[in-house]
Amino acid sequence: MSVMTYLGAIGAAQREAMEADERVIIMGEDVEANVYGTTGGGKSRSSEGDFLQMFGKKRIRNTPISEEGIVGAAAGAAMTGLRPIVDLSYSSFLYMAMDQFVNQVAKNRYMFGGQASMPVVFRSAMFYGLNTGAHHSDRPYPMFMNVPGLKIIAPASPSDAKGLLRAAIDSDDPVLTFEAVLLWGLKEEVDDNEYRIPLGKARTVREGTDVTIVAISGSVPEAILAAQDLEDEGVSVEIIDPRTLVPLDTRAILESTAKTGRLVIAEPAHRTCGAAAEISALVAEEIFDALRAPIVRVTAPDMQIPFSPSLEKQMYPTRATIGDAVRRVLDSAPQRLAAEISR
Amino acid sequence: MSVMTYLGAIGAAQREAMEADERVIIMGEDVEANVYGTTGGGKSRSSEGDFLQMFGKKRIRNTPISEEGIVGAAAGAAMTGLRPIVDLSYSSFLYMAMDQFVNQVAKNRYMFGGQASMPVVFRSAMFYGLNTGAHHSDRPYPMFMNVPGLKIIAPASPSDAKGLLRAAIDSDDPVLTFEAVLLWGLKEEVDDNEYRIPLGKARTVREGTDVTIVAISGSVPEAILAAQDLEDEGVSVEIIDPRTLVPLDTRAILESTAKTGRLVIAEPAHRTCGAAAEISALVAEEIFDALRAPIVRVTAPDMQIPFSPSLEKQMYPTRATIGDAVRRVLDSAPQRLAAEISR
Amino acid sequence: MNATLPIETLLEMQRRMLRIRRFDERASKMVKRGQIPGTVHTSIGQEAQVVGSCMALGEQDYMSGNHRSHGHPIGKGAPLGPLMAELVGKATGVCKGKGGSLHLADFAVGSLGESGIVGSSIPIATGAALSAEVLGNGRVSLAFFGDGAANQGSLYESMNMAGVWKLPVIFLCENNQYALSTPAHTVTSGVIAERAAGFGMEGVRVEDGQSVLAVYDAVSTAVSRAREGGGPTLVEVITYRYNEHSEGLRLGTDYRDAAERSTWLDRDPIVLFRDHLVSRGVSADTLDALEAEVLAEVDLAVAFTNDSPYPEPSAAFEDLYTDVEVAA
Amino acid sequence: MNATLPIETLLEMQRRMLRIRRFDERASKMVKRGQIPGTVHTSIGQEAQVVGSCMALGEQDYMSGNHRSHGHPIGKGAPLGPLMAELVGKATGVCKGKGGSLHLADFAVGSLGESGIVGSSIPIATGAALSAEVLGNGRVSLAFFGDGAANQGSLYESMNMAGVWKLPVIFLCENNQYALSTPAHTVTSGVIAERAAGFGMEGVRVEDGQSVLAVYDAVSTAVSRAREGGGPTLVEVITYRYNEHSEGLRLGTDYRDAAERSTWLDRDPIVLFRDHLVSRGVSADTLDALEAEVLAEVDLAVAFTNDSPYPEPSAAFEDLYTDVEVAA
Ligand SMILES: Cc1ncc(C[n+]2csc(CCOP(=O)(O)OP(=O)(O)O)c2C)c(N)n1
Ligand SMILES: Cc1ncc(C[n+]2csc(CCOP(=O)(O)OP(=O)(O)O)c2C)c(N)n1
Ligand SMILES: [Mg+2]
Ligand SMILES: [Mg+2]
Repeated sequence: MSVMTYLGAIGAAQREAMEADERVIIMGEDVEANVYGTTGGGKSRSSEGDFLQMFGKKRIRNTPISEEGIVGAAAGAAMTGLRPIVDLSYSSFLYMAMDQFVNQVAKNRYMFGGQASMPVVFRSAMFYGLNTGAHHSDRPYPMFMNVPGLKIIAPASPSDAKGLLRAAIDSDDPVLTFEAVLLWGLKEEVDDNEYRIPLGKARTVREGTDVTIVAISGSVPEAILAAQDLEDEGVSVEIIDPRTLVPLDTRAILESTAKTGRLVIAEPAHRTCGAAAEISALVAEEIFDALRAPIVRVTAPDMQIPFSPSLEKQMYPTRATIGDAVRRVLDSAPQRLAAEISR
Repeated sequence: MSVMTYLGAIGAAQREAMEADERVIIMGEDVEANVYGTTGGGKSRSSEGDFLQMFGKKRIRNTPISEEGIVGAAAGAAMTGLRPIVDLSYSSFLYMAMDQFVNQVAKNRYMFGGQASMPVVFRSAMFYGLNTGAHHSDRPYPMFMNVPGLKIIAPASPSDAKGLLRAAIDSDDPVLTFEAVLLWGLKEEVDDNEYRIPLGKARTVREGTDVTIVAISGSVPEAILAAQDLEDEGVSVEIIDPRTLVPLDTRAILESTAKTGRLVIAEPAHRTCGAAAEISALVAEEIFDALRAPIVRVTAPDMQIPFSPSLEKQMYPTRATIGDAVRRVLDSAPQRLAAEISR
Repeated sequence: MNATLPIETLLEMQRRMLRIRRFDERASKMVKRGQIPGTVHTSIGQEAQVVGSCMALGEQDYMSGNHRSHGHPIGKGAPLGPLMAELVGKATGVCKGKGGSLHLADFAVGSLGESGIVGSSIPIATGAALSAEVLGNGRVSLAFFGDGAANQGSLYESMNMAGVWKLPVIFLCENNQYALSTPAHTVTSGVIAERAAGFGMEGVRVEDGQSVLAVYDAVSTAVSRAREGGGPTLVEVITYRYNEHSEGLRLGTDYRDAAERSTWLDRDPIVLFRDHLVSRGVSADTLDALEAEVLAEVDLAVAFTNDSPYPEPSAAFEDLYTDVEVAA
Repeated sequence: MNATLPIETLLEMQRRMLRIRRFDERASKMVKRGQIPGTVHTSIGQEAQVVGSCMALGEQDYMSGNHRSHGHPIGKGAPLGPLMAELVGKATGVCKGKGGSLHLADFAVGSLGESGIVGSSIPIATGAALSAEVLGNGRVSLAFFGDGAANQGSLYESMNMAGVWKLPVIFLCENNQYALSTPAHTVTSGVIAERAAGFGMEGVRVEDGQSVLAVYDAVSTAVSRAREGGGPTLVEVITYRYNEHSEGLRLGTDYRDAAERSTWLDRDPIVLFRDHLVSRGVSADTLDALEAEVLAEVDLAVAFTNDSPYPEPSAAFEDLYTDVEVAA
């Protein structure tokens, strides 16, 4: 075990995978210079542990700024014997390659009746909450959840980042990772040995009995803080971090919610058709009668992201807004009549 | 009034708008030759009523196959005095221009503090259910619902197609239309005069008291058939067609559901993070206690679309699957205990 | 270069051109009779361009294609039965009935997939060349696309990547002079082949795209360059489709005139090459037998198709992921 | 051509170059002091390329830009106060604090928006040219983008459209020889300006991009061509950025060497042009006064910014749609 940052854990998973399998290559803009800190020895960008020196130019490859071309090329390479990891830097740049993601990466195996396999990982970071304005702040994972054929992970801790990324690289299906920049600095003890966290298994971040919070990506630390506040108020909160968004561990979510009877879902994506909507719908379908209160979503509003610090800070779920949502579901009278409610 | 097909109604709305406002232009692949039947006198493709002859090459413009370029150019033109209608033919081609949709069309007005306005309409047709395979069959409107700044319509009848498209062209904000090819042949009496159907107003397709079906696009005719079947069984079904997906007429959905206490949502999109998920989540949040049964979604599964007729026909909501969903919500015991349900 | 080709190779060229012609003629009929769901896009008239390209590749080499899709795997040597079964949606189809005409792929002959999305499969072929380069397996890759697709940005991103990394890939533009109803010159600025130079690569325009040998020569040169580490080539081939854009499509507005079409019919690639073969001493009997052989192959493919079952409905829920089940 | 320019115009060029330099120097400091949130990308070193381009445009002409964003609106004549206020996120910012450095736009001077997404705003400028052509208003449009952006497909789709429709647009590539840490030649195949030919349009490479007049001449020629219906031009200008890709960014790995940088520092565009002005008879006093004037403008812009309020939180919920309210 050693203390690693989230970013360091990603670098470690990449290094291990590169060492273990020659077919693994890393391609992306500025990966040679280790600009984002995941292709060198941690975030240090020193030449010690530098991937370019360790693995050479064939396997560590700066690409032109051509997202559509890069994503398609990685897909073609994956179909013919490589296992590329594509660093797309910011999640906001994924749209440039949307056709390749949807029409090639996600569909080829299926359309070709299983002839193709597509072992490729697309990494990107959601740069929200850092006053970069609307172009860089997107959290577009819900769009990709609507595309069958992709697997999607969104680790919220260094250990998960390392174990899930390793499992993603092992996967014979395409995996998209969404990493929140707000998590980059998180530190914890991480196993120095190789390990995988299986895709599709949620993590119970903390156990509780009164209410379940399902929290995603950068909302996990906020949910933890909210749960601590609520504990002081005598409320016992269970937090589930799905970690993998596709395939989703619905069982873990349903079991926890069935136990507590109350569900709050927190995520940084826009509200409409977000992951929270999906989880809410799943729960309302599957264990409706176990619910003792309305399900509440705490999300970004259906608004683009403003630049000014005085504006942006209100856009994402926080300790306070998550806490308030929990207080609301606890207050709600469980059995009011329909007539009372409808306006 | 005269009898019009869905496609004819779209052609009529386009012709009226072109005649009313010189700033309206139509651009897209093969619009000059009226390949899809909306830039001529109905579906006839005769030279009578041919748009190219009526409006000339400056305003009816064949484009290269360059979706990203076209969408961006239309956006730039809309910001500087034109009101383009862009014919993108199939909805599956929108991904090519995803960056332009998300990062330019949807964001510019906001990012620039209201300096831009973006009066542009992007039309496309969802070619599902016609054995064209995975590349042509997409119904990607849920992705776009996750993008604040876009308006989205999905008319399900000729009258709605004409009135909504006209309102879309009038809008100073960008509007995407999703037209199901399965609806192209629908015929009904349509007002020959100019009229608009305001964006954001649902249509009550039929009134009923036992259960609400919210049906979208090509699922509307199926829901109507299912409701007729159910009527024979003594079940009174109310059908709401939102028509506009953004902004969504949540009031109409909530009122109907509060009245009936039961909700089934039918749509042809993939299940995860679809419009049905959003509507389910909204209802579970807002009028949870008015619900007398779990909300049920009838959608396409999270699977790409296979080509073979023996495979594709099971992929979308039908009269039968919608009917079954209604029967299920009517059967469901309203107050089972949590313990019974959780596994 | 082609002077050195053995007669068997020349006959194989004619065989594959005939296969494409007869296969597509049959498919066209089957669409009109409702035996093939949806539509198909034939390569009738473009056989020389397809076969000249494919024959310049080795068996291990890769290829990606587009909506005008049957010719490519046939040209690369795929057996006809599973292709025809795929068009009809049978379980024995090369993609188990999941792909259909637009999405043929036969990995056994290096066919990595046709594509219904114009321009979308060009980066795929580029990626196959990338893996060939990294793995050092000596393979070459070729992307087929139309004149219409030549205005998609994906092509130029791919050309630049291939150029800078010297990838063994050939960008093969099938310039049949129209994209659906749109004449190429009305939507294309400049000359497609000349776009190569700005991307630091060779570009060549084969004016006589109805000559299978002319195409073969141009693509062979490109393949040699690619295999020797000389990087990519853009090859533009001028050709013509005889049929409508897709079978059954009827456009009200004429966009091609009859005279133009008949000029091209007069230069039929299969007739031209038959004449050439005769001039090279191949007997009419041999050539007639070849024609009969191919017709029989197509009949057999149709019989195979007719004898095959449709896939079980549950098959729709297979082959998306390698290890995740999706509920119906 | 520039021989005929009045001295006032030349002085205005120097004024705008100085504005960019001083504005960006100040912005850089403010980032380091935490007074500007996030980061900024300066145009320091590239002033000649920016101003030479902008001054060749008329006031009514359009322009779109990229992440290296301040120079473009300043070059086009936008007042500094609202730009600086925007960088800080104040309510008086040119975008009401919603855009920030990456998304400056000042429609009053034809600035249709900078862009944080590389390559994304090129089609926007092309569309502005389309509207100019349809409306017949005689305007011209110019898209600024970097050498890195020159590998995005959006550029070639735009060039082709502009070429075939003869749109009045200039594609202005600011080739500062690096995209972030990546040397242009390692990811670019061929020569950017030479890519124009294949798209049927003029391409020109301004080797001396540190000379404001050289840039002005090249762009003026392109503007005249555009205005006369001669269609688009691709102009590639060779230049250099003095600072790091963005302020505050520290890369561990050296990707530019000190010698290279100092060669470029020796050809500073503002110093060069000052010398030129002196040679044209402008007195040192006049030039000193100009420098002082600009410094005062920047001070004023900062004071304006400091005196301005931050936007109310509710402002985040305005300006998305023209007629739909969105809940918080
Ligand atoms: C991205 C995309 N845009 C548009 C279409 C519709 N479409 C299908 S084929 C075609 C014309 C293609 O022309 P070309 O590339 O020249 O190929 P050809 O059909 O002539 O062989 C068009 C516009 C599509 N399938 N995909
Ligand atoms: C689509 C996209 N990909 C990647 C980035 C990240 N990025 C921002 S600036 C930049 C380099 C741009 O280089 P260039 O176009 O030469 O402009 P310069 O910074 O040199 O002025 C990169 C890679 C981005 N913003 N958008
Ligand atoms: Mg063509
Ligand atoms: Mg640069």
